[in-house]
Amino acid sequence: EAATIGAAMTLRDGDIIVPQHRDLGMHLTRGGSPRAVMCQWMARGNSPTLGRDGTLHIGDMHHGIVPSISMLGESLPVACGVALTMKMRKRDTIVMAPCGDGATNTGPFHEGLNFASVQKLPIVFIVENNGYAYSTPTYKQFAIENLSDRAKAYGMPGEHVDGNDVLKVMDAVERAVEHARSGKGPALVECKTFRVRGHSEADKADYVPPELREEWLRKDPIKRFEAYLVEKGILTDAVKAEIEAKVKAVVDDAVSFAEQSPAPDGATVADYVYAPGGPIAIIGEPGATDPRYVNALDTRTGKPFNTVADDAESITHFEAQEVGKR
Amino acid sequence: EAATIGAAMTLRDGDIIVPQHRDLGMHLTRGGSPRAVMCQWMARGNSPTLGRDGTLHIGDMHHGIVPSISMLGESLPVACGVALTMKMRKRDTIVMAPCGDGATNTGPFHEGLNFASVQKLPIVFIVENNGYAYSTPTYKQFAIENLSDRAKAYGMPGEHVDGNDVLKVMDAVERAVEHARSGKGPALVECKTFRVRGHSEADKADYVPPELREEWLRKDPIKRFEAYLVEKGILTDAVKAEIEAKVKAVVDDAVSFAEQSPAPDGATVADYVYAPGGPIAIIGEPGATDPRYVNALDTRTGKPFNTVADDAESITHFEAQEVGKR
Amino acid sequence: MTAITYLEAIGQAMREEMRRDESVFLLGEDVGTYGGAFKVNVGLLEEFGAERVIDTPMAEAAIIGSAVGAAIMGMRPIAEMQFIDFITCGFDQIVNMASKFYWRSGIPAPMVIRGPSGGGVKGGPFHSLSPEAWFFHVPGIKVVVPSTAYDAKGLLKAAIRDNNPVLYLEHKLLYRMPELREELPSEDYVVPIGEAIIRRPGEDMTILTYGAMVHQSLKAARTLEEQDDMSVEVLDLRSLVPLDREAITESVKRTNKVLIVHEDTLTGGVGAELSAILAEDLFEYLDGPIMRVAAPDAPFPYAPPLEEAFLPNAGKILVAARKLAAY
Amino acid sequence: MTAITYLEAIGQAMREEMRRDESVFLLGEDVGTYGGAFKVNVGLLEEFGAERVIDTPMAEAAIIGSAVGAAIMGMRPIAEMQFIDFITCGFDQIVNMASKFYWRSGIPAPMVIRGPSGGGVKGGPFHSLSPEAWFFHVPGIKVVVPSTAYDAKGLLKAAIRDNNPVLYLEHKLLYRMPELREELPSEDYVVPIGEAIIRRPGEDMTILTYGAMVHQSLKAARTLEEQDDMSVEVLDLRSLVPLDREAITESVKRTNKVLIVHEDTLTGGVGAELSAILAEDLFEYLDGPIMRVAAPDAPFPYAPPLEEAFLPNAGKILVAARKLAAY
Ligand SMILES: Cc1ncc(C[n+]2csc(CCOP(=O)(O)OP(=O)(O)O)c2C)c(N)n1
Ligand SMILES: Cc1ncc(C[n+]2csc(CCOP(=O)(O)OP(=O)(O)O)c2C)c(N)n1
Ligand SMILES: [Mg+2]
Ligand SMILES: [Mg+2]
Repeated sequence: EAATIGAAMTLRDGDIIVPQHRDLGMHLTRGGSPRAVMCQWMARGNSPTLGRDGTLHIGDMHHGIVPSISMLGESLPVACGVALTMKMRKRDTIVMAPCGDGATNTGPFHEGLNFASVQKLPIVFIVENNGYAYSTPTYKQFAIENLSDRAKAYGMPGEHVDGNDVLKVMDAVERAVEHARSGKGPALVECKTFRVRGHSEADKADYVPPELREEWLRKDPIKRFEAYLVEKGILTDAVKAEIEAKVKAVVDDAVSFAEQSPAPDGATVADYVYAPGGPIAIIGEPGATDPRYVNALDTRTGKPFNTVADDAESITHFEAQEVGKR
Repeated sequence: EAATIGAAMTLRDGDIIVPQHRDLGMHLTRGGSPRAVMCQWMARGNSPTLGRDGTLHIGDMHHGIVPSISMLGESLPVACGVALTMKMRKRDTIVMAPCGDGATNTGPFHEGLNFASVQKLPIVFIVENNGYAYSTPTYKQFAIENLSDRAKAYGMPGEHVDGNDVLKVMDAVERAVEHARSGKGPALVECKTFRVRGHSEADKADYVPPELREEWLRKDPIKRFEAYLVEKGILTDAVKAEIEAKVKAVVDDAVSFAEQSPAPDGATVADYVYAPGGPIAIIGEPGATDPRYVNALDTRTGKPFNTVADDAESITHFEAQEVGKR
Repeated sequence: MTAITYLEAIGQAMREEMRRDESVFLLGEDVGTYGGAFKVNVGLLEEFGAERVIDTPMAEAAIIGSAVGAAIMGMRPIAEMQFIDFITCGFDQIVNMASKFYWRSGIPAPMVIRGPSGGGVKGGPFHSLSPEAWFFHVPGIKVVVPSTAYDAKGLLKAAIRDNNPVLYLEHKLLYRMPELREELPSEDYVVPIGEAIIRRPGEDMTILTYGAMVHQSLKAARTLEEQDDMSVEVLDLRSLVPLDREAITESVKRTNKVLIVHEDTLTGGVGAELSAILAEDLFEYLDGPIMRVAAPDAPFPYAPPLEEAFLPNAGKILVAARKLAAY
Repeated sequence: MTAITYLEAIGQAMREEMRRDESVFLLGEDVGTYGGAFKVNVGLLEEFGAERVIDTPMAEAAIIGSAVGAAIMGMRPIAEMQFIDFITCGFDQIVNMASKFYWRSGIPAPMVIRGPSGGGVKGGPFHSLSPEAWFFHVPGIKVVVPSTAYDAKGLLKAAIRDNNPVLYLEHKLLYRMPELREELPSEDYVVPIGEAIIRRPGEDMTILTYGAMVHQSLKAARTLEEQDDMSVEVLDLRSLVPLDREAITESVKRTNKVLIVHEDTLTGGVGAELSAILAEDLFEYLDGPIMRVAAPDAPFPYAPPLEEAFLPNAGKILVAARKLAAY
């Protein structure tokens, strides 16, 4: 959590994230809608994928979130294309593209980072090294100590940081963001963390040595940040209770909203395979949401994209900002 | 020439090469048949590919040459599989896998080198950095000075060397070979050279700055080695004339042999798509060439594989050894 | 001896082949310690060690490419795709490296690429693939699709012993299906690649199918017998490359009506070729149009109502069969 | 105004679209300084600069993936494969990323993937690919195949303006063919994707074909008229996805005999689907088997006698057409 949220906290409006399957925190920090997430998980007809997919592969370009696919690593070249567009349009915005330790071993990781570096693209690559790719420990995945060293193969700055310390993460990622935003090209930050639970709900993760898990549980990023806030006198029991109440409210709202949402209609199974014709807006330019553009609204539904929190749930947005200020 | 031949000179019987499109020298140094090469280029029915291919994509496993394909980079994972077999069979042989500067930007390069390193495979990767990938100069391909630095991303030793100095190449590659043979895993050597002619015969290479070409022409590896041999008193005019005569004889023999060889029979166009059934030998084990094995002979023809020089042309073999001794 | 599942049959085949032949080994993501995403390989690491049961990095081109390299050395690697969907990440190694190797060099590449394919388990767009059509169109690779525990074991053994690249498509929906539990012969056996089998003899119509759809077709055939007293023959192709043309021809010459059923999407699917073969070779024997039941031309959807609408099933087969019968 | 080649028509289409719409750009290996392996892009770098004509490293997944990323931002990238054969190295980006993007997110991915395809120029096994069948089977991507200079320009413009991923297959054998030189309209035009065209009207038989085989089919049709006084209709599909079913149906209903011709290998090729569609929808209209002329099921060979034997041509079409006519 510290890694993905800490990294996201460093971004501005106009920046775009290309989150992967572990980046729920990044989604929410950037304004992702808890209702959309719940509808997606429950495969409702009103989910961002209209029930076509059931995982965190959601997002929309107007709100700076690129929906990913299951093939890990493949999102990195896509992030390059997004950043290439920013570069062509002379923007000062950047792209943040996280991936796991496992994904750093894929061909597209290499092709993407190299292309980004040659083209001096404004991208910050975040490597969330959580010790495992599914059941595979890092020593079976690569023969180096720090994945941040992979940046050297592309001539981009790379550093690694304690991924369970949200402040350290923000600090390191801010340097990378600064580098990317100033036109110097991409930068990479490896956040060292750990997957304390199974890869998926089905996975008991009995391949993880208990003492190793214990050790990392002690480094729990949330507890640590909480302790810090308490020590600094920012987080009082009252504030904590308030926050927890808010979060609970948000989650409850999302769950009940999703539960009340309809399942998709089987009759639409062959629909939405091809996009309709018409003018396309360049995302982020003035007037890009003018309905005359085919990509202004979700043309599958004729409604606005619904991956980002609206007023009804804006509490999370506020939430994120709160945390942000501290 | 210095890079590919110098590298090949460091190998022993049982070692296997995975040459690419620039490695004619490596083929010949390892005993590749000039006649086979000529028949291949002229697409004769008796060429190693039976006229199926017309490029240097030839070889056979019994003689330690893996035929490659046009998709550059893809041979590197294949080299891993060859080395993996050597490791499983507890051999002290190694694989030598060259590739160009362009190929280092492909996904398979990354996946292959990383896998080789994790598995501690006995492979020496040779990067022939000749300044260009077709018309694309290195600065449009990657943002680093030395491709040898890419070894760091995999935790394998990497060094770079003047690729136009055959002795320096042999020296550096010998270290890498030593490393790989001793079970310490793969190593990489970048040979810096230059493609003084076009990418292919069709390419005038007018995109290369004349002065750059001039500069490299002055570094001609053959002239330099020749000068060295002369200085050392090894290469007298007599010896040189003798060698040139031999080489000419070999080439003339190959050309006329190929010219007299028949074109493939169009009626066989749908043949050889699937291998017949039967026992398969593990290449390099005693008795592996026993005809009862499906891979002992070229089952397409029922004859031995013909990619390596036979007595009729063994002169080249001898040639290579000659050079080798010096 | 107890009845085992389709999944256990696959594991058995690998274990027995690895015992029989030291050149056989397994590599892929999480195949060892974890035993594979569906635990197909449980016990193999313990019995054969990390040298022959290799946990690889997440890198399909490296997995398939290494398998090719070992295969041309005379080994018999089994490359596992964690889900067959990820085969698209190693596509070039299959179509340009493995499939053309023997043809261009005379060097055989005996290897198996296998992994969980197919839908019906809420896998969504990236974990439900039926990839056969792409490779059906690639000369040089064989493609087999077992529909029973007996075939799962017999075809995998045949694939491992074959001297060519073989794509072995196991259907994840069948992995633990109780109805598919079977007592398998205690002695060694293979199911020869290239032989279809009549799962249910019939006179009035032939259903050409394979994989999980064999069971849906049989279900439909039973209903047609009971309710329409029609006698429908169900031919399980088992092997798509090579195709058992004799078996197909023999059956269609008898029944004169053909319904083709597959789970993969319709356009450009394997069914198209089956239909084309019949429309060219058996034109005189056809008493009706050649009909196809397949998934619609869309990506594979996740939500149950969509997956239900997407996948062919006995009900949809029934409708098509009745239409064809009425012709 | 002068008659231009098929190759020049492609270059013109890109130039005009890049002038018309600043969101259009080109990326690929050696596309700029060198102008592409066949010099298709000559002059584009000079006119539009290195930001819109991007020489990339040798990395197909990066090229196609970057195109996807730019496309979802609202740009209209043209990703060039130096030879279409290398598309296999970026396969996953096409089938899982580009093709499913709109379907799963509502975000269009307007992009073109193009490159030299096809054989007949001694390209050998890795520089002669006809890749259409794989993508024909992938919902979400369109596939077009121009056979004339007019269509080369009009279809590329339509592809660039389309809001979906479009695979544009240019045939390298046609690039500089003198017979294909054509004077093109000076005003802007497109050839709408999804419309087939009758290249030669006829009554006795329909030849369904596309790409370079259109010209071989026309040649055969002329011979059949002269020597057999048969009137053969040649329908150039031009667009494989979407397919112009009306045009196909209309023609076959008139001629009642169908010969399908393509350069790609037979089994699982596009021709199989065409045949299957007819065998299902137009069964009553068929007066003979549906025949196919295509390459044999083998990799593409290099040596001239083999390439000659491998590729379909007017002679082979003639033999099949006569057989069908005699039916
Ligand atoms: C290209 C590809 N191959 C295989 C998989 C199957 N798979 C899903 S998650 C996973 C492990 C990913 O590890 P990592 O990148 O470290 O991410 P983490 O889950 O640890 O956050 C694998 C192998 C995949 N998603 N994509
Ligand atoms: C995967 C792949 N993409 C594109 C090509 C087309 N191509 C042939 S050679 C070449 C340049 C190769 O450069 P490099 O690797 O440096 O080798 P060199 O020719 O310079 O020795 C390219 C792009 C290819 N062969 N393989
Ligand atoms: Mg991980
Ligand atoms: Mg080079």
